Amino acid sequence: MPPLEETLLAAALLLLAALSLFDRHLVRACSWFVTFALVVALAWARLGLVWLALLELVLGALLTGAFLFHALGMTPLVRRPRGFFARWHDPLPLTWRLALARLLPALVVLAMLGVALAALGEGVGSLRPAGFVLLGLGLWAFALHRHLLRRLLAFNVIGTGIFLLLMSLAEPAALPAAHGLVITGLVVALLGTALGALLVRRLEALEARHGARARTHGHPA
Amino acid sequence: MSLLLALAPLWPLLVMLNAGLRLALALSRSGPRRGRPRLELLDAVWLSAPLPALLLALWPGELALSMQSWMLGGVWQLDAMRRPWLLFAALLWLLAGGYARGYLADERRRARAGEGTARRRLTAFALLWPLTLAGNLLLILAEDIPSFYLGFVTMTLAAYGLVVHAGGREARLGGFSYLVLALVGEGLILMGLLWSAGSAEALTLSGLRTAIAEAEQGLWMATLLWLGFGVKAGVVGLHVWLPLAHPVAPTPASAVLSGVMVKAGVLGWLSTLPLGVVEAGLAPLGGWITGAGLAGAFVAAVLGVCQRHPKAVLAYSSVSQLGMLASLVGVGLSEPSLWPALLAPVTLFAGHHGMTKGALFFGVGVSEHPPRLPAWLIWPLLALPALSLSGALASGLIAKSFMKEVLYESAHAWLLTWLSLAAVGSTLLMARALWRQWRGRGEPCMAWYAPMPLAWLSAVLAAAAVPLWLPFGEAGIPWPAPGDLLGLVWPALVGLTLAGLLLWVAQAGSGRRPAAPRWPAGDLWWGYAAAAGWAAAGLARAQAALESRGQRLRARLVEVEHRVIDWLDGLAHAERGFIHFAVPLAVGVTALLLLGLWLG
Amino acid sequence: MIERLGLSPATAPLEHQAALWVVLGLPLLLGALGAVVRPARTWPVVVAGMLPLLALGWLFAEVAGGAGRSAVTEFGPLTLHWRINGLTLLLLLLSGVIALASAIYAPAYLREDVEASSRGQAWFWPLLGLLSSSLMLIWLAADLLLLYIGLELMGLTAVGLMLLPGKAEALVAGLRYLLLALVGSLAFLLGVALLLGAWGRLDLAGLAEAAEPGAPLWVAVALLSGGLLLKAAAFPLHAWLAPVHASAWIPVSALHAGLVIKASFFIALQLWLLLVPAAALAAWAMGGLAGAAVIWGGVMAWRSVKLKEMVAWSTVSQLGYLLLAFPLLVGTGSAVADLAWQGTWLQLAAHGLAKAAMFLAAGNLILATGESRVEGLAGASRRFPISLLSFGMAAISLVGLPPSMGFTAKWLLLHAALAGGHWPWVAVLAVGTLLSAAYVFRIFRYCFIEDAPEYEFRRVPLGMDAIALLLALAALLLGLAAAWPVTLLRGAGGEP
Amino acid sequence: MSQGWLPVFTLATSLLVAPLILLLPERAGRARAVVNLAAAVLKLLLVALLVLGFYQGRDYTFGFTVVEGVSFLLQVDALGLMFAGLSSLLWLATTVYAIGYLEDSPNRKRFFGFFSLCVASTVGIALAGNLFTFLLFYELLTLSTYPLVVHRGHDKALAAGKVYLRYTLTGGLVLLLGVVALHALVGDVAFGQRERLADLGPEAHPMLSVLFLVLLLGLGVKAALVPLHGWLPRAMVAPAPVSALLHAVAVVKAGAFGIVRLVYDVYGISLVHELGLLTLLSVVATVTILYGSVKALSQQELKPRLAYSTVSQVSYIVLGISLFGPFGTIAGLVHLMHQGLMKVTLFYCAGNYAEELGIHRIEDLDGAGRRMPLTSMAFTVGALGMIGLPPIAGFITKWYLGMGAVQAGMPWVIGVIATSSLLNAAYFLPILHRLWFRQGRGRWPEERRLGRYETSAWLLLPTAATALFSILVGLLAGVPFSPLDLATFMATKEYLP
Repeated sequence: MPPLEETLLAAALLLLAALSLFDRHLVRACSWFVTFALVVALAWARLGLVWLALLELVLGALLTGAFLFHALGMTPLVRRPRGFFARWHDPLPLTWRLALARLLPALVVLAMLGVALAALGEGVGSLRPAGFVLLGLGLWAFALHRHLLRRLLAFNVIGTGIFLLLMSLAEPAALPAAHGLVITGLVVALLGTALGALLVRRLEALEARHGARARTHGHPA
Repeated sequence: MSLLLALAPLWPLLVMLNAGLRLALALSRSGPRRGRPRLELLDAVWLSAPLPALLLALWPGELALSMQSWMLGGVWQLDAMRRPWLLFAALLWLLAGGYARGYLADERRRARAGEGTARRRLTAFALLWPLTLAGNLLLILAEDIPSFYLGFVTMTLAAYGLVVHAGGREARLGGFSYLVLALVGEGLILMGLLWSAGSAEALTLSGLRTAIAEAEQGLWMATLLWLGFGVKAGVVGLHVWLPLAHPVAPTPASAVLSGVMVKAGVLGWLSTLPLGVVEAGLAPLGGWITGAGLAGAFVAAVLGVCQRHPKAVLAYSSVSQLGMLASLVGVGLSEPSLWPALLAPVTLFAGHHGMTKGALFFGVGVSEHPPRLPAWLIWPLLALPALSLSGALASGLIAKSFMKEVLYESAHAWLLTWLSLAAVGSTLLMARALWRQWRGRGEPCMAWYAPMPLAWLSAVLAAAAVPLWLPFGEAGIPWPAPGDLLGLVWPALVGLTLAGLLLWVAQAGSGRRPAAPRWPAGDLWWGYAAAAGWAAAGLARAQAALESRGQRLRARLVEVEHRVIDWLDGLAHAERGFIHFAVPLAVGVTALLLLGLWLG
Repeated sequence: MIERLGLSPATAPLEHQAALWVVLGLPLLLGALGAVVRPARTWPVVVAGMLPLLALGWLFAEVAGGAGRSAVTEFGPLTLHWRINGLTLLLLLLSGVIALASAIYAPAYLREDVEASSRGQAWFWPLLGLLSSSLMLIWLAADLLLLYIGLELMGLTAVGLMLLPGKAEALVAGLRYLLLALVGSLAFLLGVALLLGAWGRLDLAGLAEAAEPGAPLWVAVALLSGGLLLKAAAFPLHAWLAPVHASAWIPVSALHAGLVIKASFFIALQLWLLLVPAAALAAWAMGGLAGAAVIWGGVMAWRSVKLKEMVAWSTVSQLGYLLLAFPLLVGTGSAVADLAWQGTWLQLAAHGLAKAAMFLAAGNLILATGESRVEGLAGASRRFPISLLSFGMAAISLVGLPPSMGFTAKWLLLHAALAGGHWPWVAVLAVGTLLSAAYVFRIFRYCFIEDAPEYEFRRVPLGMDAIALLLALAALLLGLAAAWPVTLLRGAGGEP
Repeated sequence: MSQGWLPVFTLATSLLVAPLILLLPERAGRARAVVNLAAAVLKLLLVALLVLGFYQGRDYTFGFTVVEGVSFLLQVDALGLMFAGLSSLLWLATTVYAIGYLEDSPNRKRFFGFFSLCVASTVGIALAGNLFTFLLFYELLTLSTYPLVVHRGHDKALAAGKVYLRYTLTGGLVLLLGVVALHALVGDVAFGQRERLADLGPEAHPMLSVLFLVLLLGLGVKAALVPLHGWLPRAMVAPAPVSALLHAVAVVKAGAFGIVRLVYDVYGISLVHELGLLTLLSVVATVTILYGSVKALSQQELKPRLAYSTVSQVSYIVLGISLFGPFGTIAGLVHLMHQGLMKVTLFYCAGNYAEELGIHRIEDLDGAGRRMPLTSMAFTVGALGMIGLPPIAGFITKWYLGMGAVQAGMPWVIGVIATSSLLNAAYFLPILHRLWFRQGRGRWPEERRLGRYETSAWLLLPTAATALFSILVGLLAGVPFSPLDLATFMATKEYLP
């Protein structure tokens, strides 16, 4: 039975992730995400992975958050989102049927992963279930949303879930390798988010210039 | 002296080349637009075309020439069997050449005057005449099969140009019938030659004969060859081109056609059929040949009497005479032991018929444009070959008595009766021909020493004297015993009487339609033509049906193709699905692979 | 297979690791230099571009004669594994050549293409250097961490390069690409995590020995493959490819279609051969995907309206040929595998060269006619014979007609399929050939139209034509000279 | 080994000329002509050198390994030499012809470039020493002829090109499958190593039969065996020299040559006989011969009629092969050469009529013989040769076919030959009649007169030369080194047990 503190931390993580993924208000969702990243950093620190925590803090929380808000067109001065993110909601209506249908891929991946994890044996702590659920949540959100920013958020959440899983799976001997993987993953996540954010801004500028509101609406996929 | 042997068939070729070159030179000198060259094409060189062959035929001793590199290995030779054929062929060609010079005098004049059509015709004649001759000579001299076939084909095809010389519908019809049947014949010959030569890998005619005699299907090979050469030799049923082609061809061409070229068919039989070989087992075929020959002799006589054009009558007479000749060949097949004795009369008969028929054809032209000679001299001279042909006089009489002599003692004596009956028909035909000539006679218009009458006179004399100069065998001239004369002459007498009766009936009934029914020349041809037309129409219909079905099929295929392409274009929309469901698809692929890994 | 991949524990260590670092670092350095200098002329690029090839030559010399080399880099507690063998060298050389061709092509292209923005041009060179380096990294890497780093680096730089034109369509397509690439890397990471969790190591050689069949392995391999297939644009995960190419710059397209996709394929195939060498059924499933890719890609290429679209779709189709390597190599007898092994890498090289050449030639045609649609090519045969010739020679290799390298590769694959009695793959190869002929000759059909109206067209600099021509020639002539790459494949440590 | 380079040089003369021509500017017509002719003459000389060396017993083998188990192999044998000789001879003639024919027409650079490539492929096919090499050049031939077929660039040409590619590429693919399968079965087999297949034993016979059929199917497309002939009549839209080359030496003949190789050098005639496939082959050939002739009869234009005639004539080669025995073999081999000479003559003539008089339809040929006597004479020679009349080349073929038929115990083939000859006569003789015995309908366009003679000397010379050759190879068939001599040599020394 994991200690209470850890359970609490895991629960907070999940809650924050869910909020950042499913909050209908985009700015709020981004804020939830920054909080989420902070908690993740906390979790790393608690596990004694100080470097990782620091990186998570800088890359995951600060920079990613900055890029997310940049994508929204918000600066410390301008507090309201601009451009075509002015509409804060996902352009696709969220219906239950759709949500259920999109749940399926997430469930499939979770099932596969569950099978593998079951074969690998019990891990210690709540790191693994937390990562597992985060992964599921993120996947679901990713499948559910067409919205670019939300997908980026989902991507980050999935990534975090995988990091948690990874660290939980790694034996002490494999820790350096796991570290390496996670650090790379963090950098990739940041760069991905950054690219996405820059792209969004660029698209917005283009559309503003050409007056063409066509095609994109921020949900290219 | 084999050079002479090579020169004989090559000289006419050289003559032709010479004419062609001179023509080309003249053309290039004069240029295409400035007038036409005035050129004498039928000059002395041209006339000399058959001379080397004549010389060769008179050359004493046997000659042979073998050429390794000539086609599949050439062997040309002159032996006792070939000599008479070469001799009378060359002689007739020579005379016909001279005759042609006179016959075409009008065209030559017009050509010199620059008339295009005449020039065209004359050129064709001047070039094709030696070519035909070359083929004819080659086929006589050749011992290897390819050369023989080459000669035969060259003669056949080149003669087409002679037949259609006049132009116009009639000539085209004559030429067409000639060519179609000739090609059928070539096809049959080719089949027979290939089959029989292939069965023993023979390359020479003697090898071929042995091959047929020995081959299991020898009968079929021989039948093919008989029918193939039979086209030329006027076997009944295949004879239809003769009465169509002869009247339209220029008279000298008709003369060589009927006098020499049809004999090529007979020579073909003699060269390819294993005559005189006992073990050949071709007796049934011999019977057929005899039967067909006799049938031809009679049918042609009946049909020929109904013709109006003297040349058509003469053509039918050729069919009739060739039928008689064929019946003798048939006897040679069915009773091989008789053949050695029979060869000489057959040769004599062929030579006699060739020369006589040549003279008769010349006579047709002469009667139209008689020389300034008294009629009492001209008409008996015209009648002489006719009587000879009916076996009453001169060479005909001798040939007939010779036959009688050979056949009399044999099991085929019955044939003599039939031949005599056929001779009655021949006489009637001759009478008819003379009568038609008389009715179409013209005014005297040329000197007796002009080329035409001169050639005619020589031909009549030569024809009458064939047994004297033709080296047909070692036996010497079989003069008929005086006691047998009546037995030999009666068919002619009966024929003359019949002719007189008919004439009388016709005269009595003058004013009404002539009593004799009119048969179109070419008789069966019209039946063939109708059948062929019907078959062609059917084929065309079938092909059109096939074509339209093919077209429909193709159209449907094209339509299907279009539909498929449209469908494929429509598929591009499915691509949006791949875009939308990229992530679920990725998950699906992963799951699929996991499943595969799990199960395998 | 371990030996073929150069991962045998018996491999001798590399003497001078510096060669490795030079090969990896030089493109990066040159890229940075390019960002500063921004070459506008061709010859400096040619000169500078030779340097990485020289470095490669050094590496060749290091490896020469031996049966491959391995290297280990200690990085604190972290151990990184490298390997160099014939296959690696072949791929290194291929990527060196194609990258060089793209680089040489670029200055003239950027000058000619009026729409190329200058900001984009500044980014081009460093990204190009980064991409080359990451490709080299992937070929050389012998553990999953390095592979992950290389893969991510490559993926992100590729996205960056694709986005350079800065046009709306490019951005939209690029965004899609980015997202899918990120998804792919997540799947890859998850798979790696599982492997790490199960066996506690990431070096390929060790994993190959340690891995036992079982749920963790299977799930890990499935996830890894799923992610890699997504990045490799394998059917049905190919949807991002054609739009991304449609608006990308020509040299970038050439590089991307020629190499980037292949890197993912390379990693996937390597992992299968090491981890699940006997999974015939799954490999057959992969073969099914391959067949579908060949057909779908072929059909779409045939029906595509624009020239570049057609070339891009043909990539999807051709990747199907490569995917046939799975059923032919995994779980088959050694005779079949031997043939398929050669065939696969030859096909990879052939397609790399030919596709790059084709993109460059197509770019020349598009630049010259100013028309991106296929119809715009009417009468091109008379006006742009050289471009068309390059296009044609590349096409010959793509269709797999002799004497091209594509033909030799197809021959080997066919031989393998026939020798193993794998009739479906024979059919796939046959259908693929016909389809590729259909889409390629459709282009020519337009080019040979004589009575086309005379459009305005402009001359393309000779250099651009020459590069396309050289690449196409290489693809064409290496078909007969295939003995050389094959020797390389088996010689330097490739011998089973 | 140094001698091994001679076939490579032979190949290279035209292979390297192609890029050279493509590099020359379009306007440099004279330079192009010089290069072309020089290469053609050089190639002819090299082939002559090869022939000489071959008869002195030299071994000209050039080869290298492409990948393990697959090698590129050029080797010189009698059959290959004959085909190489034919193609280099006709290349020279056709080059001369094409220079005249395409004077002042656009895209000559492209035309001559691919033309050279096409000949290179043909020579490659001739000198190929194994199936891989053969296939290589076989496909290269497809590629290099496509631009020639669509040369005119109008809709009809492009459509024809499409059909052509559909047929030939599919055929090539089938051939590829067959060749690879054969490799999978026995590995790399050089031509002439017949025992390799024969040694497989009877249990491999079903597989071998299937493979034979697959290979035949692949080769049959180019050889225009019915029902795979559909591309041939449509490819007639190409310019006359192309049609001539396509029909006489290049494409169609490559298919027929491939079948010869397949039967004699890969399987060995004995094995094919043992497998019972010769009868099938002869039936296919018969159907093709008769079908082609009947179709030719219903064509009203000159070139399509000649095209269907090709369909028919090329199958004589196949028919000859299918007759087990020396004569059949000789017939098949010798017709490779003969058909080339005669058909090329006919196509030259058709081109001359089209170019000089603007005649495409047969009914317009009335009286053309007077306007163009030499061309018409050449045409006559070709046509009579096709019918199979002596002393022209075609007769030799027919003769040996007939002998072979009897020898193989299939006398019915003689009937086929005779029927085909009659059909040939039926569609050729009317043309000859029109040429020579009909009066022209009015004046010919005088202003089209291209040269001092009846037409340009460039056009006339090759026509006359090939016609002369057609006669000579028939008339002097018994001369050493004649096609017949070569074929006999091959049949008796190499191919028959």
